[in-house]
Amino acid sequence: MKREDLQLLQKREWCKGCGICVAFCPTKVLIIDTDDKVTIANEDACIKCRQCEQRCPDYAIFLEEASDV
Amino acid sequence: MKREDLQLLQKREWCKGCGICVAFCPTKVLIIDTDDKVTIANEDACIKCRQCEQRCPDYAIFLEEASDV
Amino acid sequence: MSKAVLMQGNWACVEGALYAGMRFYSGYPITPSTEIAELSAQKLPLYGGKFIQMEDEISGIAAAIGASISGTKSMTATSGPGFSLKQENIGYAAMTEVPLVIVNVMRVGPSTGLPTASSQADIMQARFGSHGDYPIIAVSPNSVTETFTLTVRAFNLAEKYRTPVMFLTDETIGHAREPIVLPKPGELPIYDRVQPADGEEYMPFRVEPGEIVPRMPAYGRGFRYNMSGLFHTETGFPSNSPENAQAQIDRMFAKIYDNVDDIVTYEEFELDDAELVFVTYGSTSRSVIPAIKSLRKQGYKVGMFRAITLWPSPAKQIEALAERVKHIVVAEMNRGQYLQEVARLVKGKVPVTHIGRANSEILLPSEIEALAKEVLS
Amino acid sequence: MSKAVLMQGNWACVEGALYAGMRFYSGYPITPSTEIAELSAQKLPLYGGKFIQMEDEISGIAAAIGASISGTKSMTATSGPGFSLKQENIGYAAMTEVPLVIVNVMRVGPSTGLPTASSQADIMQARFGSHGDYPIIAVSPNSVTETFTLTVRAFNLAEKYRTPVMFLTDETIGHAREPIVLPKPGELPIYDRVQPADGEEYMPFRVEPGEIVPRMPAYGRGFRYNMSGLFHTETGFPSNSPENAQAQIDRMFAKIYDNVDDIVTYEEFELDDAELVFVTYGSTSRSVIPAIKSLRKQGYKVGMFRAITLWPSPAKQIEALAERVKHIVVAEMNRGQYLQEVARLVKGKVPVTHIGRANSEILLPSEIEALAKEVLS
Amino acid sequence: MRSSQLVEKYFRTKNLPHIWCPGCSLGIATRSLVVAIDELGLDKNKTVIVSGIGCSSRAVGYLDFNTIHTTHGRALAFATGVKLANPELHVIVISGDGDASAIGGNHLIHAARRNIDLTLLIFNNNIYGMTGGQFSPTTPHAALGTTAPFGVVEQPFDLVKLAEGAGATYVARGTAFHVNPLVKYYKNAIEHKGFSMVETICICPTYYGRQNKSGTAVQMMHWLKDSFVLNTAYDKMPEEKRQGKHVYGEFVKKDLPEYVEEYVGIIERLKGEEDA
Amino acid sequence: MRSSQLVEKYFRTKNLPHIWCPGCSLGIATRSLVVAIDELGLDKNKTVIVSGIGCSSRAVGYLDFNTIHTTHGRALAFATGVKLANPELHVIVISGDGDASAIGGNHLIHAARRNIDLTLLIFNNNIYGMTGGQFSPTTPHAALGTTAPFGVVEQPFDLVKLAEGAGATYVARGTAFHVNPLVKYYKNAIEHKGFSMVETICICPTYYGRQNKSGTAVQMMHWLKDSFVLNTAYDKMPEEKRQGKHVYGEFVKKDLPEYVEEYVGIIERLKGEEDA
Amino acid sequence: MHKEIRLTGSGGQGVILMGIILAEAAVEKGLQAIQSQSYGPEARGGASKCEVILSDQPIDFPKVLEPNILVALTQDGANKYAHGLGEDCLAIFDESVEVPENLGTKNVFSYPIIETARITLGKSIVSNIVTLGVFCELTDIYTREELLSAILQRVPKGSEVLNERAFDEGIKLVRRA
Amino acid sequence: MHKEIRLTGSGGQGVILMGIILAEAAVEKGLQAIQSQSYGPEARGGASKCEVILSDQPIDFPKVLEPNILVALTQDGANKYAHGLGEDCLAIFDESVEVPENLGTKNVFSYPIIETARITLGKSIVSNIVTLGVFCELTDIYTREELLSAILQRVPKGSEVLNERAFDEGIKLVRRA
Ligand SMILES: Cc1ncc(C[n+]2csc(CCOP(=O)(O)OP(=O)(O)O)c2C)c(N)n1
Ligand SMILES: Cc1ncc(C[n+]2csc(CCOP(=O)(O)OP(=O)(O)O)c2C)c(N)n1
Ligand code: SF4
Ligand code: SF4
Ligand code: SF4
Ligand code: SF4
Ligand code: SF4
Ligand code: SF4
Ligand SMILES: [Mg+2]
Ligand SMILES: [Mg+2]
Repeated sequence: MKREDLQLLQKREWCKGCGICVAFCPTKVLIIDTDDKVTIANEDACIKCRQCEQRCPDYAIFLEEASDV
Repeated sequence: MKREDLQLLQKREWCKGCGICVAFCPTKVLIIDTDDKVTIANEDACIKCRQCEQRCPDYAIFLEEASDV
Repeated sequence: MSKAVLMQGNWACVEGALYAGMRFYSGYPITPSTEIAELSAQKLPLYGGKFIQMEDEISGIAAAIGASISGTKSMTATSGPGFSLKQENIGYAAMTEVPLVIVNVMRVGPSTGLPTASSQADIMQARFGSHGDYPIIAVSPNSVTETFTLTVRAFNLAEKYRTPVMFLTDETIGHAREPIVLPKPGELPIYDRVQPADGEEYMPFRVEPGEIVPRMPAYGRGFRYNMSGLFHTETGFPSNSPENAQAQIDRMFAKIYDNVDDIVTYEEFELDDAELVFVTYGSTSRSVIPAIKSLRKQGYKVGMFRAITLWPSPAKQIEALAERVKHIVVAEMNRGQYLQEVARLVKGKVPVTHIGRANSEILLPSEIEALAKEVLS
Repeated sequence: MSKAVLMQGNWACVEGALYAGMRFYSGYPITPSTEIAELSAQKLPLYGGKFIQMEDEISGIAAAIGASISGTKSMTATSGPGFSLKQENIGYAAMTEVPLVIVNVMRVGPSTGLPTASSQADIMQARFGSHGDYPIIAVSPNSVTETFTLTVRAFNLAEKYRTPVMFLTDETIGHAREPIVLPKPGELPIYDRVQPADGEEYMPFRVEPGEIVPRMPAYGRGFRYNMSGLFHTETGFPSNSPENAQAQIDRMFAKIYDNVDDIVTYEEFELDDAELVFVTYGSTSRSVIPAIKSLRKQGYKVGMFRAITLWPSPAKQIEALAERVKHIVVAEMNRGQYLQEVARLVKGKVPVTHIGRANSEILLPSEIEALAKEVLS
Repeated sequence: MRSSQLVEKYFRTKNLPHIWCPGCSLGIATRSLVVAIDELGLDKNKTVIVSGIGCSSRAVGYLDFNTIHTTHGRALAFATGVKLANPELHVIVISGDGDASAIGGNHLIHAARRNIDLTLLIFNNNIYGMTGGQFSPTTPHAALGTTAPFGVVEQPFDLVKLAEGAGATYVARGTAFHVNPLVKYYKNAIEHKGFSMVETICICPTYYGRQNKSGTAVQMMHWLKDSFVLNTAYDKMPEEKRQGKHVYGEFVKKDLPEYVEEYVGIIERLKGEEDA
Repeated sequence: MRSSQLVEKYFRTKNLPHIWCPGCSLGIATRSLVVAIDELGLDKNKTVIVSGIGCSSRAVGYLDFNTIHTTHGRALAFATGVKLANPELHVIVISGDGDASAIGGNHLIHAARRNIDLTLLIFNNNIYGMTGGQFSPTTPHAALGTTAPFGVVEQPFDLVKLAEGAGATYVARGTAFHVNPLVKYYKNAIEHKGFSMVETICICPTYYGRQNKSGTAVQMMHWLKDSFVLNTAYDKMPEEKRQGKHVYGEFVKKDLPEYVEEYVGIIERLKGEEDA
Repeated sequence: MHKEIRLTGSGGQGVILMGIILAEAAVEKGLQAIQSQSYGPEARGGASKCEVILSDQPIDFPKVLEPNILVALTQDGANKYAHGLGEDCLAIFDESVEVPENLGTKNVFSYPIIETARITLGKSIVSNIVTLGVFCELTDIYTREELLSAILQRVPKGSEVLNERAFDEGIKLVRRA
Repeated sequence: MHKEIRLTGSGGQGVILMGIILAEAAVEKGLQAIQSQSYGPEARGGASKCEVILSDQPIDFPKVLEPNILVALTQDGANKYAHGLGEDCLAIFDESVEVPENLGTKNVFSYPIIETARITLGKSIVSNIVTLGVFCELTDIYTREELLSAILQRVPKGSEVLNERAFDEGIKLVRRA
């Protein structure tokens, strides 16, 4: 699967706002919003590295093929 | 304490006749008699090495200063 | 009829277990139960079954529970100190409703006690040894032959009621050798746990209509569910709901106590016109019977009620006895354990006396006879 | 009078233990008893005492027994699953007559059950959880203040009778915070084990004339003796003699059962003219008392008997009640455990009813009131 | 919003979100296991996950396999029965540091010694999380725990060395930060014939973190990132750079007869003798 | 006839002769301990010997010290309480291979980890003697035991490696044949500040010997003599000579903070703070 | 005097400490008190409950049967524990909480407690102390000094000023409304 | 027919096997039987006891109350277990054993059983089988063939000839006397 086909997705209800994905995103795509949950603030910068998905303890952010969405 | 002062002694009631002292006595001082207990057969040969005492599982043979006896 | 062979009680237990379908044994050696492990180690591989000596009694029962969960009839055996160590996981098996036979070849306690001598002093522990409220089944044989048949029955009860079953024997019976005629395959009924049908929608802790306990699939068949020692709902997942906890524990007690008539067995001896009845169980009955025979010869109206199922106790039968007889004597190899249960059931209707001890000397028929005469005079 | 301070039940237990002279604590954390370990860890070094967190509950009690043998007042605390694991060594402490306080902050079982909820369902386990026949003492407090004073008493009983004493509290009392006025040093009596005098000819398991239990020297004083969980003679060395075993176990039971009047304590409330009596203990009495107050206001003759010492049970008192009242209701947070003891003692003289459950919801005064009315109607 | 396909396939999503604290790394380790299982293509119906009691052990409730939530410390013993009774199953054990190495330490060393084909994953957060922050056998010397108010007096286990000393034939250590190697170790462990153990260094911001002033979950993850070094790299580091560093990597990989296979061999042999 | 002065001084002679079988080496190991104690000049009144259950554990009944015969496997845990409560005592634990490493394995690794000042002597006869010859965690692979009628399927522990992996600071192995080094190890172990373990390879002619056709006690002692080699010598041996050889010797000797001392340090520190 | 108080919120909000402070302040005044809490494994995230009973008489039953005062700082807490209230029950909610229907009492107050802590005071951790201010002002159980002194004995050294401010902000919330 | 038999000796003498063989031979004849033993930790060295009851009726009480036949191969065994004998009890001792006083029976036989095993047969391990020969000849419970066949089923393969010889030596001891 090509990286370009991947889309950054959220399962927002599950996010506990720990900030881990935000901290380790290499391109600063993510922020914690005022609801204490994650928000995709800068999608274009995403390099689809999946580090957010791999380290999200709550399965609240992930990447999947656009066609599957 | 000098080796010469040591005397080879038995606590014969405790001997179970296992033969360990006999087997490992370097100078073949000991034998198992018909009562299945150890007997000092050749005291003169004893070099007072204490190997019998050290390995007797039943504390039935030992060396001690003659004067203590 | 097949020929009788001389067999030790502990061996008959293993033979019975194999007959009932045991294919897994795990445990830790302890006198006087060790022969059960030793024969299991010898025999199980011949049946394609598995024996494992675990590092202690706790893991001995844990592995047996694991094997049973996966779909294999399992047993563990021990004696006093090991039985104490198994208590936590006995509670787990009760809570998760896992079929399992736990043998205790009783010896004299407390603690290391008299390890090579016989007693019946783990009776109350079998009922109350783990924390919390839980129901169990316990049976006790009085001969080598009954050790065989009752082991088969213990497995059947475990499977039918999804419950740990305690097999409470003792050094006297466990180490005695007696002739036994081994039943042929098919001669005794064998019960296997009810499994869901392939593809059935499965709810792991729901009882299907007309059934007694939730169905229990073997692993690998496609029914993936969760087991937990926490209170869980029908789904198998934990819940803190008081209503759920109440419903689940009520159901667990009901599956046993609503079926006492099926579960409870006992033996009556010379009871018809008995004025004095000995309530007893297991090996002690072998002291009581000759005493009764002798007393009867002398004209005393004495009989015996032998509980084969100790827990749940034969409450109905003992209550009925209390209406009928003039005196009850509980005879057992301890300081008065089953006595408590009997006294509770008798409710003061007739006097209840005790004869027992656990000092390594089994009760003599003459002592029992003497007590009977004293009581009756 | 000193000032009242707000204190949690589990903390009061530690404060009481320190007051009584505890200088050693070993255990393994488990909800809802963990605060006892935590406070012991904090406080003991300030008293020159030692706290150690062991690798499990088995070693938790083993280390405490070792410390006590060496001459130090010791305690361990746990809850259900840990209590099950401690059973083997509880038997050891009973057999070797080692003073020890074992706290069980009861939660809902069986198994992992409802770990954060309160119950009183380890009552029978406290009596029968280890294998073999052995006597123990068990006490149960119903308030933070009583947690303190009764812990002191538990230590005193342990020392006086050379026995493990079970301190059976529960999540309700253990986690509640209430005001308590801490007694000043000297205000409560403190009992230390009797030791042989220097140079005395010492027989480790012989009772000296006029004394209750064998003297027990601290280590290092020159009395070298052997302890064993095997049946042992007065010398401390093992023996298989049935006569010796009988004599020793008789003595161990006698030291407790001949002294029930000293050991047993209880509380009576509105008993004088009561027709219906609630027999209860520990936290459940806090549900019963308001019900009685309310019922009394409505003219019902109801009262409460609260066992503070659960084992040995206040048998004489309960038997006497059965002669006096018309109905007994056992109220407890389980499915009917103390009920068995009470029913046995009452011998059918009056009806005995039960109210209880262990599903995390404590009994409400209104439920108790309703039951009383039903029974009395 | 739906969750990821991976999660939907392997998790019991109706039990999610899980009850672990915000920033608790147990969720990361659990997901890593699922990735490993997915990449290995294990049959969910033939895979059994067994756990003890603890925050870590709660994982089984979320995983859609045959799962057993047992008693504290005993998971490996239960798992031994499952595996031996039914050798075709893949049996994986999830355990906390306390569960696996305090109360469960004996089962760990014996499963390792026996070389039985089980995979033990220890989620090591260096604390008893579930019961509220008591120190564990892996809490560092002098660190704080609720039962070590003056600092831990004991020495901690090195779980890798412990397993190795007991005879384990596959031993690795990963961290909840270094997810890719972690997944690799999980896969290698599951594929290994014999007893395998992977220690996963986790963070417990709630209890370990608060007591030891380790900062937020993010700060603790940074600590994992900065202080853990691959063993092969560590070996090449000059002494002065090793200060304060910990190692992760694969430490033991060896072949010894596997218990269940040996046992089945006996059954076959006896059958052969009988048939002969 | 009287027995030796050594025996009269340290043994409870009224309990002798002991009940061990003819040729059982437990008596040799027990005497070696007494020699070590004598040479160290320990005060009998300040010396405590704790054991579990087993043939080996019966030793305490014969030894004239403060002795505790505890429950199977738990001796180290009892001993931990004795030592910590009363640091001035010398606390020695005698345990069989089963007692120490089967049911008691967890207490072994934790006492080792904690580095508490106890001396553990494992009398390893590679069998459960007391209960009649079941295999133990140290029975060699493929050897026979009453519960291993087709040969032991498991791998055995190397107790030295186990203790080392758990963190023990003094670890040695001797044999019942090589008495002089054995006494030395016992002395070094007792003198060592911290947790020390000495494994003593013993023979059980009755159960191990008979089942495994190892011959008489004398033959088994010969086997000890011939197959055990001092580790330093072994290291210098060419590979082909190492075949079938086992090693004895001292394997670990290191310094780490000792538990009781550290704990007492905290008490002192707190007292200091209070006084200040 | 007999007051049954139920406090609910989420694990991290210090609801239990709030209960302890209320009980300690009462004991300090010579009242009887009992404080208890309930929690499950999910307490860390989920709803937590703390109960306090204050009385001038010995307190028998340790749990709240019918709260005279209810405090709910989270929706979860309100949903789970805001029931069985008496007609006159004083119910205090954080403004973020949607007051459950059929509450049983009309005596309902909502204040921006959490917001005050987070924004005005800059530390959401002091929400519980703000709540105590609200509590103090809405009830006549304690004087400001009594409750404040109990607070100051419980809060970490160095945070006294912040906590006193939080307490007073709570009082102000009521006065202002 | 009802016979209570008590066999005593030291741990290694195969006293228990002796009891098992007696019981198995009886079962083979269609009799009822029960065999039991008692042992302590000291059994390996100390006295061991094995009991067998044979009957043509079901056997209730499993232990010997009053032995009809007593065998004692060691002094220890004799001292410990040679009591409670009935008047007609057949008591068989090894010649090395000093027959205890006040035995209760006059029906006493002593033979050099152990010596026969050790010297005549060269294996002290077959003392028990020699004893069975004595037993067979002194009682009329079994024919030679019945007891021998039970023996041969129990002894290790390859030792049949030795054991048959031992058995016959036992028989001869009686006949010769
Ligand atoms: C027999 C028993 N003892 C103690 C407990 C209490 N308990 C539950 S989990 C736990 C320790 C948890 O620590 P760990 O295993 O490291 O898991 P974590 O919660 O840190 O993931 C303890 C002591 C228990 N449930 N059962
Ligand atoms: C809890 C418990 N389990 C089992 C036993 C039975 N038991 C006594 S000693 C022993 C093993 C003995 O082996 P080892 O420790 O090696 O000592 P040895 O007799 O060989 O010296 C066993 C299994 C027991 N006494 N207690
Ligand atoms: S995939 Fe990588 S770049 Fe994109 S948001 Fe996640 S961490 Fe950032
Ligand atoms: S890592 Fe997950 S839970 Fe944490 S902030 Fe990001 S999306 Fe939310
Ligand atoms: S001292 Fe040495 S030489 Fe003398 S008898 Fe003993 S072993 Fe033989
Ligand atoms: S070693 Fe001891 S017991 Fe063995 S034969 Fe020699 S003296 Fe006797
Ligand atoms: S307490 Fe620690 S380990 Fe447990 S869920 Fe919270 S952060 Fe994770
Ligand atoms: S059985 Fe083995 S270990 Fe036990 S006393 Fe006999 S020879 Fe020694
Ligand atoms: Mg942990
Ligand atoms: Mg051994």
